[in-house]
Amino acid sequence: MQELRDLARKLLSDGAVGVVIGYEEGPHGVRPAFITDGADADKLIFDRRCVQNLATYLAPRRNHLGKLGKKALVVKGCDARAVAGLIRETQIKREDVVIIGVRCGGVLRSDLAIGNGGSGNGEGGIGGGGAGRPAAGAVATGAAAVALTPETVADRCAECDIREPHLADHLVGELPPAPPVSKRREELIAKIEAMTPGERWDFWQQELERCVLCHACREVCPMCFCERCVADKTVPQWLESSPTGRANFAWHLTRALHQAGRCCDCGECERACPADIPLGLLNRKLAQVVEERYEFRATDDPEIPAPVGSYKLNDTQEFIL
Amino acid sequence: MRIGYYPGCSLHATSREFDESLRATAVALDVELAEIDDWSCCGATSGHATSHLLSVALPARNLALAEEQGMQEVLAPCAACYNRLASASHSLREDAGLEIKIKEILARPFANTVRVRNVMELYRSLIPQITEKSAGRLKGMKVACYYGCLLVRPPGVLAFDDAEQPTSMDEICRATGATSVDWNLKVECCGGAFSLSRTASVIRLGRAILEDARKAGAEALIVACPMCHSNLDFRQSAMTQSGETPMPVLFLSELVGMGLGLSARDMGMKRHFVNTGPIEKRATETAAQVAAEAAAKAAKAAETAAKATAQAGTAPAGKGVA
Amino acid sequence: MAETSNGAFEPKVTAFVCNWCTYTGADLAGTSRLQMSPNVRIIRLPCTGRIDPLFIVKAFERGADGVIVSGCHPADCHYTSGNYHARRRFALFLELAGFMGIDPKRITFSWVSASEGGKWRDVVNDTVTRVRELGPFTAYRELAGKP
Amino acid sequence: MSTSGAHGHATAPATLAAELRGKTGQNPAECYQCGKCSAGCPMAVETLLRPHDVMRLIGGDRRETLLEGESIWLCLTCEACTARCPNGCDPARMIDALREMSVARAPRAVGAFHRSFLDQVKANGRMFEFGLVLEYKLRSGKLLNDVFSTPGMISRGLLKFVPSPIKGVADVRRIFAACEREAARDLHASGADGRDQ
Amino acid sequence: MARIGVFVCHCGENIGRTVDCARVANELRDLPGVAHSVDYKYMCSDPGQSIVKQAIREKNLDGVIVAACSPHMHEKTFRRAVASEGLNPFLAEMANIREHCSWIHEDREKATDKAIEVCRSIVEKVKHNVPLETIRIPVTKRALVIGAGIAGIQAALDIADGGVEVVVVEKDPSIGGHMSQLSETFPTLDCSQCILTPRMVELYQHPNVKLITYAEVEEVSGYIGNFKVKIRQKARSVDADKCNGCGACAKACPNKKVPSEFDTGLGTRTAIYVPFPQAVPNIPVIDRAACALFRGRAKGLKKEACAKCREACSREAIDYDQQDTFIMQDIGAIVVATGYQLYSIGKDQPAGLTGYGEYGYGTIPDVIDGMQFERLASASGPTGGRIVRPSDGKEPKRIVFLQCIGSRDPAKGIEYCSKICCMYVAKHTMLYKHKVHDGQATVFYMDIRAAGKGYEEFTRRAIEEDGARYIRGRVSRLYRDGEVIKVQAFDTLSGEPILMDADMVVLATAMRPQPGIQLLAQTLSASYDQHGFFNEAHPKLRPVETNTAGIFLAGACQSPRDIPDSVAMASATAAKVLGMFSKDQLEREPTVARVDVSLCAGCFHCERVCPYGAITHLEIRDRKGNLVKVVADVNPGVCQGCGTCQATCPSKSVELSGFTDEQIYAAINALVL
Repeated sequence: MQELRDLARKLLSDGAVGVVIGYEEGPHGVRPAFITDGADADKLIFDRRCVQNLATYLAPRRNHLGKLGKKALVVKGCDARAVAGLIRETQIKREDVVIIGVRCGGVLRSDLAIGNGGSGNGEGGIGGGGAGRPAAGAVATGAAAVALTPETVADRCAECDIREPHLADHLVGELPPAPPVSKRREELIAKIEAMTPGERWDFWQQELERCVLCHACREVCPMCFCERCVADKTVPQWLESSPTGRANFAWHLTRALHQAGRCCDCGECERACPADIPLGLLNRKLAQVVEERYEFRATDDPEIPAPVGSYKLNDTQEFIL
Repeated sequence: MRIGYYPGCSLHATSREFDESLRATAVALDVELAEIDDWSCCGATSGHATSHLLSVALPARNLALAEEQGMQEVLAPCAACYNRLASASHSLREDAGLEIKIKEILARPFANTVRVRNVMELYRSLIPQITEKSAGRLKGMKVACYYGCLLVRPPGVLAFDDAEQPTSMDEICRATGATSVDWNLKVECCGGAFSLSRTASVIRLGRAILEDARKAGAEALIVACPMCHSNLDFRQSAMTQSGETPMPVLFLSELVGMGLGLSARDMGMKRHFVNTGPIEKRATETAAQVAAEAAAKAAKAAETAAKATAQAGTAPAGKGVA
Repeated sequence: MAETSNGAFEPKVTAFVCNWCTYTGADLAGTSRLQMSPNVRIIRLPCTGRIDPLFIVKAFERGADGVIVSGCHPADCHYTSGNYHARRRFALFLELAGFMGIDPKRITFSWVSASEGGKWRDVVNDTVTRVRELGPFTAYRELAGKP
Repeated sequence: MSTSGAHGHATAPATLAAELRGKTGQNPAECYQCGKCSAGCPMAVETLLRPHDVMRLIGGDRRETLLEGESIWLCLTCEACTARCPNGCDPARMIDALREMSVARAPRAVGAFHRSFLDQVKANGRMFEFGLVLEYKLRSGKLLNDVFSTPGMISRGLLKFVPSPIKGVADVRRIFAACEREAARDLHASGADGRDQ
Repeated sequence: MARIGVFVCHCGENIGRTVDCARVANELRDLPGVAHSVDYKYMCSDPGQSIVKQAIREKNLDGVIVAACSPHMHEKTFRRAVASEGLNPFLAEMANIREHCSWIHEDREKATDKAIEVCRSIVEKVKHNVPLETIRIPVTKRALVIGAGIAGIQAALDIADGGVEVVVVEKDPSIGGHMSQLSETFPTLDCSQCILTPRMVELYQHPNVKLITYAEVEEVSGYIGNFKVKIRQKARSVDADKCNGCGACAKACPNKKVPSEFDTGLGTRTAIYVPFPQAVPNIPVIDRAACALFRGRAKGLKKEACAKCREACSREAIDYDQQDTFIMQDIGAIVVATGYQLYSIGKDQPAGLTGYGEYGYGTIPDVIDGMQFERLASASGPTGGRIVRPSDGKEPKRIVFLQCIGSRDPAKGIEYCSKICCMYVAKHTMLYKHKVHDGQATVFYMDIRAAGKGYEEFTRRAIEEDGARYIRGRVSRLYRDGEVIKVQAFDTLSGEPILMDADMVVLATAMRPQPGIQLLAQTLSASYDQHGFFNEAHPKLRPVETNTAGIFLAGACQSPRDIPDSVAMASATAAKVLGMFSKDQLEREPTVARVDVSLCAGCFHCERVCPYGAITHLEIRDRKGNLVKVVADVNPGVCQGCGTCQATCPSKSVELSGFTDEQIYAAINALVL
């Protein structure tokens, strides 16, 4: 922690960056911090409650942060994949950001880390415990964070292969032991795959009917950087704007498809969802498909081309007559 | 270095000298051969000539045993065994249906993880040690390296060396100081499988091989296959005309052993049909000559050094020693 | 969905096809007078590369019971590589749509070249038969009314 | 599609090429008869059917010629043909598969040598050469042949006399039994006539 | 409200038999936006077209639907008719109710229902059609020909004779290519040099040709009609303006032992050299790797190790300090004529290929390839036309030719037939027989492929009159036995094994594309096949074009070609180029993509999927000139209108004219309700 604070202080005092974006303690748990003054660097923290993906502040559509000057960003491995994605898709240049990689031993499920409903609004979800999840317990604050167990660890940590972000300019912290592995998500996907089409339909309808098309999943996503989302296109209006079952289905299908091969699996969409819809399942399912068919795994190496926008002559095509 | 060992039937019977010489060189080169406990026959040509399934199942049992016994690599010195084991492992990797069937037949856990090595691969990895320990003992001895068919084919499966112009055995022979002659029939078949059933074919093929090696000036034929050996050694009298000098047929391990200075007795060479006495004698002579040359060279070097020191002592200042 | 006079279910199938291979293949089926089910409506596009999953979603929203997407065989694309990109796009779409409960049997992907009039007939007839067995896609249409 | 007549077969019997393709995963039609295989075949001067002839006859569906003749048993499996085939064919594997078919329809067709060999392995788990020689000689009736006339073999300690089965011999016998069952099933499935059985 | 006219065609009985055309016209008339709807027996006939034209005039139509046959049949016809009335042709569309309806259905009611629905869908689409204007792009009337072998020379001369400037870039010091190395050519046995040299000189002297030898194309940007090409002129170390080609420098050069590329290593040359006596231009070049001076420099010697050539040159043309220079050219069309190389049987091979260990990997000295035989047989070759063994200079009395070495051999990496080998092997046997009267030529072949004018007669002559012995079978092995080469083979026709002694073996090795061709193809954004040959736009109908507009092909860069083929292709290419240059502006279909720069977020997925490289980067700046963002832009000269960009664009900020989202959305909506 001290290493992180010292580094932030140095970057700010040297004038290398204008703002360090990291995590700090907030009234309802950990929240993003924008440190512009080296004197505030001691506010920075990093522990297993720091689930948010701060890479979302890099996308040009959040350019109001631009006036703070060059950014330094605290990233976990999963967040680094988003930074790599933004570089790959020419949203930022590598040299435009100083990346402070933290060695990560896994993070908590977001509902245990900062409560449901996202960025510290403290209201909790409006839906029930979707997808058979246990209801969130009391939000931990300070050092009293919940320990990492297979029950409390975030889903994505099971697939993590970047506990030390290779992309980082500076790496801080000791490498903690690998997190316990949760099979929750893979099991749920397998369970859904074992269902008949009708059962799957019903499963998703039950989840999606809570959607209010607030698009928080999109707003929080670092990879949703379009200036005008296709959902907001009106001529023609491919995606309807009032939250009917039909519109919800089309939106979530389209959102996940647009993320295929691009999703960094940071879990932010699911965290931000006020209706507690297990959106991570859709992203993860497509990640599995992309890995199986196109041998691509989300990576923090921006030089590795994404699977969408490229092809191989012998791509699998068993589904085509 | 420790490596799994699959001697195969021949090395326990007609080719015992291959086994013995191999073990002797292994000791000399600090390699531990861990024999697979309770190994069984690989099925050889008879297996695959009659049932593809059997020809995979029999080797698979041995690979499974090796795996159980914690081996990552298995040395199969017999070329036929090597070919069968490696081919079976390859078929199982390529054909998922076959893999399932075989696992069912074996009724024991099997992951096909063991890598099968032949004797050339082993020695090739030990060339530095062989070079050092033999110190060129066989310098000047001309040998023809005979690879035969089973060690290099099919090329897609046994890819340790070039299928048409292999060189690993030549490199190993050179490490002992011997010269490997350039000749033409190094990958022709000797008729191996027909040793008992079609002797005339074997004699025809063997004769061509011996003639070509002789024409290239070889003093001995080096082999790494028990079948090649028994054909070319045991049946040599029928292959040569009277008056021709017999051509000793040595296992590669025997040549390496000679290079390392091991005794012919320890390597079981007395069992050969073609008398190996002359080649043994030749080896002793070259070794003596090499040793004498080395001694002379050392003496000369010492002399030069002494002279240099003496000169340096008297040399005018400012001129350094070269 | 439509019903004939005797009340039997007649599926509606929308087909998105490329101009150069499948559309021409369907033309050939016509010139060869290959009889086929009249339940399919073709929308002509330059290339499978132009076909967006949104088209398929929209077709279902508007009441289609099945969808066909068809274009040039690999290596035959008039635009060299549009079909290769389409192939990845539709693999992902089909996997996801299936995961979300759309029966993959309602969607046919095929490569039909300009010379494969017979194959086009088979694609049409097989798709219509398959979708007829599945019944109308009312589940999707009913979504419209659900808040 | 042609209609199947009342007295005709519902399906035509598989061609030899198709059957071999199923067994080996190799398409015999890939052979373009360049003859490079036969050019390198060490047995080309002795055998009636050289590798390229075998490939040709497979294409011509000449089952009897191939399975009844001696040629397939005259292959040394040195695989020179396979190694040098420009078109990726595997004549050696084809010949193996033909032998297998020949064995399946008439077990006695197997060369006496191969049978002796495998019986040894089945009995003991390993091959003991003395036993093999003995059995082979008995089977082939060539008792006075050369090996015995070479007393050197014994005096040099090269022939082992007493076979002693390995511990896992039951294991090996089970493998044999399973493979034989499989072969029987194949034969049944292919509908080949079980002559000699 | 739109004013659309619907014209339903009976096509005689073809549509009318199964579709109730009158009912179709009636039902469509009631659609909002349809101002006119009629049916007629033959819409494509003159009276039929007049009905359409008249309606446009009288009903003031702003859109036209012709419900008839396939648009592939008559879309152009009706668009032309519409245009003649002053209506934009892209406001007319066809509804296919013949091939896709009346011909494939029998039930009249169902077919009519379907026809109505299909028409309705097209009506809804046309409501969103907008006028499109043909795209016109300017043309720089100057062609670039890459490679100056026979194909490049022919293409350049034909274009130049058409009155257009041509820039010819050749990577070697002289033009002429492989043809200049050949002795005599099939099927006429005329001397290659005799027919080629005049053409080389003609090219050199042509007023419309700018010849740049010893140079390579480095960069290509732009698009059809408007390429910018950067050419690297490699340093010859000789001032071409001063040199008069006297040859004194080469005479003075002390290093005379450099293997000559032109003589395929069978002869030698000096370090400063002209590749062959008839070279064009006749200007030497210093092979810096072989020159003592440059080798000295590379070792860091301060002193000049040798300067004999400079001393010998009376015109002070030698310039040891010459550097590579770059030449920029504006080019309208590019002809690729880079030719081929021969497969080498050696051990070192590019990925995917393997050599021939069974033939000794090229280590047997008297096993040579066909091009080496050409040099031996050539009167101007290293032996003055005497056919002798490279190993000992003796005349081979038994010569063996092996066909299909590398070719038709997927195991070695190439499955195609190299096309020319059967013919040149037959030629070789004849040349051999004409020079070695008591010699015997034997050819091992798989098939004799002699399709071409006079070709079959030629091979028969080799066999019947010149005594070449043809044996059908591939050779298994070649090996040395003292002075002879053993040829182990099998006569598949007589069924006999063969072990033959040969004094010399000639391998007819495969034709492969030039090394580095992939790099050039990428520079040109043209596609190539798995072997590295350039892909033609269509194997039958567009054989000399590539899929990249403005880039054409001639000769063996596209597939193995013999001389007549290469020349024919070259002339065809020239015709294409001259046709393109016959207009001042190029016209292109306006169905191209367009980016809405205000919405584009610059992720460039479109760029990744575009098959044509039509997407460029456009910098958006504010009024002060500050960079706001970089977005995608479509070059309409390059775009071919596939629309893959639009389907890929996550925000739908790019639209394909003629197939916009709005049009397709409307068409889908109208179909099923």
